[in-house]
Amino acid sequence: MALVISQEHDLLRDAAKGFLAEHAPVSALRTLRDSDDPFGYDPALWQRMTEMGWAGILVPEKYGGLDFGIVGAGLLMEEMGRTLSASPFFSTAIMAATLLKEVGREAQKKRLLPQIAAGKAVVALALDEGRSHDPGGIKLAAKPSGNGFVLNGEKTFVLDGHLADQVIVAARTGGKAGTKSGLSLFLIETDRAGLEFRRRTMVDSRNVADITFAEVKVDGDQLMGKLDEAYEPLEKALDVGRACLSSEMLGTASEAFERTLEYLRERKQFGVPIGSFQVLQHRAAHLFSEIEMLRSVVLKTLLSLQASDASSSFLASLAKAKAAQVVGLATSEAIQMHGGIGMTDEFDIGFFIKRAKVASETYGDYYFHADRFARIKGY
Amino acid sequence: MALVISQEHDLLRDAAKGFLAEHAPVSALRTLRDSDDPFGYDPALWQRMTEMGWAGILVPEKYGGLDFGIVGAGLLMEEMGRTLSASPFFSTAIMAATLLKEVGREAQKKRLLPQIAAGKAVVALALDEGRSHDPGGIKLAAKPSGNGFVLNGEKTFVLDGHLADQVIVAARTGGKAGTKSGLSLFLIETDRAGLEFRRRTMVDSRNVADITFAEVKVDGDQLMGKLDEAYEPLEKALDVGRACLSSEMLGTASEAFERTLEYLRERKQFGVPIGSFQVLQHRAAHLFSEIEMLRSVVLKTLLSLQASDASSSFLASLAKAKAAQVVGLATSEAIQMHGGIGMTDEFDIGFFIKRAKVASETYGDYYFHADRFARIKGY
Amino acid sequence: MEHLETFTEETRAWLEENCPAGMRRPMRREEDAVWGGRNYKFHGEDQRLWLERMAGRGWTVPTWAKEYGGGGLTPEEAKILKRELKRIGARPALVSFGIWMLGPALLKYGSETHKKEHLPRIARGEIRWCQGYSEPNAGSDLASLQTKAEDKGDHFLINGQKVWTSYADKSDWIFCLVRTDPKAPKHEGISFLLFDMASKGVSTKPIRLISGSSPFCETFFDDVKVPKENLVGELNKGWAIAKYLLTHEREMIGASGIERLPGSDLGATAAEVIGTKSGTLRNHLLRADIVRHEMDWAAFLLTLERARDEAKAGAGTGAVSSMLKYIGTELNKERAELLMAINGLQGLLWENEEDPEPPLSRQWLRSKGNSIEGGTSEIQLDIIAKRVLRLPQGN
Amino acid sequence: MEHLETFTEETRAWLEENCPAGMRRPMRREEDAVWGGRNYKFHGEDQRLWLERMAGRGWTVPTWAKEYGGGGLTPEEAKILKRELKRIGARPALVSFGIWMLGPALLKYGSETHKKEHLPRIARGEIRWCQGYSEPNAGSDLASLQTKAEDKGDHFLINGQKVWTSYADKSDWIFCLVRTDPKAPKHEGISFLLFDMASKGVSTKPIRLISGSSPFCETFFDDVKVPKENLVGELNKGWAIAKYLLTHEREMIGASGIERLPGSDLGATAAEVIGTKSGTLRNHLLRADIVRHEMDWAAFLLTLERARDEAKAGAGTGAVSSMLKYIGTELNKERAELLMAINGLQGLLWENEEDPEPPLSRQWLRSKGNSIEGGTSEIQLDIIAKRVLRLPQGN
Repeated sequence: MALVISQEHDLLRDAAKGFLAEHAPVSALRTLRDSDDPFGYDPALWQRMTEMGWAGILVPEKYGGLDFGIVGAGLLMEEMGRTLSASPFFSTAIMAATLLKEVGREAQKKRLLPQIAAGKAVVALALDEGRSHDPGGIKLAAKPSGNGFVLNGEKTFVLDGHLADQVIVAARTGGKAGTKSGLSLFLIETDRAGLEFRRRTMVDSRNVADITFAEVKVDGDQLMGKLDEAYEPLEKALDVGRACLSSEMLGTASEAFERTLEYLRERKQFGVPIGSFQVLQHRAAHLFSEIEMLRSVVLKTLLSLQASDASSSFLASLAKAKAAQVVGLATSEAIQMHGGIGMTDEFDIGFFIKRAKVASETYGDYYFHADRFARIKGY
Repeated sequence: MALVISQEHDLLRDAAKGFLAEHAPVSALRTLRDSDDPFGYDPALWQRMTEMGWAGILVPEKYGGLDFGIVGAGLLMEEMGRTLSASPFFSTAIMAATLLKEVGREAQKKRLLPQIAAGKAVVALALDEGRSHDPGGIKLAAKPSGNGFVLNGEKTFVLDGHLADQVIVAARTGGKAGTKSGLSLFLIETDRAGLEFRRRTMVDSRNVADITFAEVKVDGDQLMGKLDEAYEPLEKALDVGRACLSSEMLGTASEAFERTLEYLRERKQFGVPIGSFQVLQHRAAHLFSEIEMLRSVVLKTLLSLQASDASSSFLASLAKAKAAQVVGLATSEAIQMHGGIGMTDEFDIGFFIKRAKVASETYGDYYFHADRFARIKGY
Repeated sequence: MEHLETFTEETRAWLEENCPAGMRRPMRREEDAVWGGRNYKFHGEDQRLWLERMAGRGWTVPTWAKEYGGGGLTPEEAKILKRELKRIGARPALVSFGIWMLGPALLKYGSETHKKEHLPRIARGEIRWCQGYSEPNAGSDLASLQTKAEDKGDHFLINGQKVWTSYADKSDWIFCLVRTDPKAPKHEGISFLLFDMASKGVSTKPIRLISGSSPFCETFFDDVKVPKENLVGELNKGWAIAKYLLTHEREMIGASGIERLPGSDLGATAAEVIGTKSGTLRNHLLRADIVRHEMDWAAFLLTLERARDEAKAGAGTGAVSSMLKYIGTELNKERAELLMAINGLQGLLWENEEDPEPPLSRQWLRSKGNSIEGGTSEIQLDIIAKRVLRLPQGN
Repeated sequence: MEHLETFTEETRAWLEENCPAGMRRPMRREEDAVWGGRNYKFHGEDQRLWLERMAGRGWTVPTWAKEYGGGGLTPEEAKILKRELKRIGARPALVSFGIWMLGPALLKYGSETHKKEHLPRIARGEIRWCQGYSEPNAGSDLASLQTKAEDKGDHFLINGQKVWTSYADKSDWIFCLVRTDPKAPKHEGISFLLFDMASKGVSTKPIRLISGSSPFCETFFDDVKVPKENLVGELNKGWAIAKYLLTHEREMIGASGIERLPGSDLGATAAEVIGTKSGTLRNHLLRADIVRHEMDWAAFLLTLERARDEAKAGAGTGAVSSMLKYIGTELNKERAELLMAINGLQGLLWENEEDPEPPLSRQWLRSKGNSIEGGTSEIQLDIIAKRVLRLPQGN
């Protein structure tokens, strides 16, 4: 498994780059934000992405998808990270598609995967319940009732939650909060009685919702996978998501860095381009090295997940932790090196630091993944 | 309590500076090292220091000392940190004198404090038993026997241990290893039967010894302070020692920095002084700021200990942790900025990084004190 | 000493009597700060009363002379007043660039007429001032400013543009650096002018920051007439005043960073939000970064204290302010990052109806400007290298 | 593919038969490395046998052509050989600057005569080479070298001094940069010469390092006569060869840092020395620094891997070597610091009779040179900024 991008993937990347530059540049996110859009993404744009096959990139061919694999999905995320393009791609085409593939019942797959591939359904994952990522700490209770279950509890910061057609809900059917066993997944339509959605406005102008479950009744066949045994497949799917987020953050870091380099070459102060100052040169060179390291890690992680390697989970944590460090540094340095103009909303660089921070926090921050990395390594 | 050095202390510092430049410059340490000296310090120099009153700087006047206080002792350590002067000043005039004052029996004080003040006795503290500092973890057992005790166990890295006339031994008379209660201190002559000393050569060319205790019998009146209650006075004395070591490290950092600045101004490369490179300027300016922060912390800690403030222990840990960071940075940058010549033994800067590392490790490294700082603060 | 004890008692009694209850609560919102000025609307009667009473005693500027609207207090008395105010948790009666910046400059460089005219109105919060320093394309190279003031006999004619003017849209007067000799070397043709923002030809445009707030403006001067007597100090010698003020500003930014962010003790904040186990924070890796930061923070506070004490003892240099500005702002940014880490996704909310304070995300974004405004960190390090460490100039 | 399988089997069988047991243990002491050369004393018969056998097959330099003493292997075969050697934990049969540095340079720039004369003797470990690059007062400004070579008809006359010559006191020949045109711009008057260290007028003086070891020398040339045919490449064009070698050296230093320090996994080392509780290291704060480092280390290893794979795929640039050298050496220093923290006072021993390995303190001190030798970290960052990022030159 050579650590290089294949030609096939290079083509995908080029196509994505061209498409996003034309249809979803950073200015599109600005427009979306300033128009107080109820969706937080542009449905027409999402349809165009779907026509490119992106919505079905992880969906098997027999369900109408491209089945292009995780490396391809990661590359798309990287390019979206460069243009900060908002869409349900991550929540639906990556997270929901992966979970459905892994643990969906055949009926669920048959019904929902073609819809996902066709860009006709937005499916959100309702996972965490507090301010930080903690898959083991789930408390939302699903109690057996008749041939189904009744759900009570709360979910927070659910990506694309307020506009989803369906939610995949991680619930506790056994064990205590804080333990890994006793978790189960349910697939639920968002118009079911007892569900209450509350949209929250996040710093990156994307969509999340807090969801309240009050006596929500679901049928037995809404269960995904085995009862009480959702933790492992959930972690697997989360690792795919973490790798893809890392790839997005790599794109964001690279783009912020390249914009900064351009500024360093052009902006003059004290009569010379500021990029000729040795201090800024060294900091840029250091940042370049960090981004290159992240690039190696992300590529390795995507390749490893695609090959279903045993080391994938340790790599996913490495990628997510390293991505948080690097994109944090890249976007902070971008603002500092741009000086005052970097602090203005009129200038685009602020969008990068905002999205970078949310992506860093999503599905585990630096500390979460550094801890997981060390635990996997036995210390 | 203003954070400034008083005039009286300024005079002391000036006197010390002059004395050490003349009698104990860095070259004296080199000579000592290269001559494979059995003591690891120069007894004649120690006599001269004694004549200046330094050996008795913490000894009360009624026992023949100057009773000049902890701030003065710290300033002397700072100056010794600049010249890397080796002597039993720290082990004997600071640690042993402080412990004797705090918990010595009147007979012990009467006998030993005047000897210390006169430079006639070297007294070592035998405390730790492993590779790291851990006052609570003491295992060396002192069991009651007749009207005294029998000691069995081992001590490691005892400062000035191999040449001491007396050792103050921290032993367990109750409680379990890892607990704070059940510790006691004994004052023991080093020629007592059952004691075995083994000199170890450390990277800074100072003296330490590992000591084995095999059925060492001591009388009841060799106990210092109260049985089982040594932990608290020991910590107090250690805090004095930690503050003084921090002050020494401040001196070492300052001197290494000043030598580096001199080199930056003089050394030319690519046709200009290397100190004109902005990268080195910024790193020097950052290091300057760090040293100034350490200077504030050390001064505050010494003043606070002198005033017996309740906040002294948190400050001592702050000082020791910060000193380790700063002197580590200062000496590493010194080598890097000196380039190849900094790596040669012929050049003096290597002595600074060696002593800095040992001082950083003595009586608790960065991690030990950062942890203690946070615990005192409640997290 | 007896006098100081009496002063303490009297101050305590007066404050007890006169500081309204509403003014004894921590400031949480932007409108809790009283900036004063011609068009200022108080947020509640307590604010008005408190300013009126404090200004009445000259205690908005306790150490200024009474003839300039001050309290005429000695440094010892002022220290006691400060302590007593802190003791009851009193809010400042007035926050003002006039007090922090222009006042000290006028006291040092202004004519008696200037002092009499402007200082009392600053002290009473009648005139709100802004600062016209930065210009577009100047950035860190402040002295390259281009706004010109032409000598027209009895007045100067001002044309040009300033940027990063704090609250220019809410201010009554501006103290402003202008170029009065375009042919002189860049530091030698600059003058320091005061003028009314209501003058014909002055316009402002707020700049929206990434944090969503707009504390700064672009300010435009189009044939603005300024009477000659509004010149402070000598013609073409304004750079000296500017430098004096910049040093002053650096110290203020370094020091004020301390109270800028919530959670005065990050460890305690983290312990509350995340929880502890056996006396240590549950998130061990985050704890490592918090303790490192908290130790630096403590060292910084002690360095501020030492700098003040040394200044009192007659030491103190302008370059120390560069160090304090550099450390203080870098630490403030780090602090914001750690607060974000402590608060997780909750800290990333852009709006938060449940909390009266501005969302943490905005404070975090705002903190990024700390190391840019008032001279970037890079400029501060340059200054330390050159003025304190005497390292040779590059080519 | 069938051929490679056969090759694997044969190689495995041959190694099993021919690699002495003593050569299958990890290297721990300096004398475990076989440097060869005229005066080399083997430390045990196993070393001699292993070199003889490997050199006999040309496998000390497996990809060099057979006529130059190499094994004539394809890259795929060489990779298999490497893997098989690693599999049995075999020590290198020969470590040599001739193999790592001079060899590649001669293959690229040497005449056929040079290759035939020198390469086979390098491959067999008969001649030990050292590198004459650095000079006193040159430091990072390598091209300012002053050692001069005067044209005396049939020979050059060399006068000058080199410094940081690795093992000059133990070497037989030197490859050396000399100034052949003192009037030309500094990069254009340099030539690349080979000569015998036994020549009249050559003397060496070991430099003692702060770690106590003396791997480098000062080397003096006093009227040394060098035959003209010992010039490699064109006269005055030696800088190109030097740059080629420097790039090569950077890659080597960056990559070799990996095996330089004990404790391939810091976390495991720490767990063993300090102990764990509920699966995490007992020293939580140290753990935070270890995991941060270990993640960077893993990222660095993956970047090395990617650089190699990209080079194979035909990408790869010289400037990447600067990045690898920079990161690799900085991380190696950090690793040494963490090893010291793990080992406490024990790591600070200068002598340790109980342990056959050199004390950790010396390895830590030695590591400080990593970011200086082979081009400082500052030089590497300059190179990245200029050659990769295309940032403008300063004045």
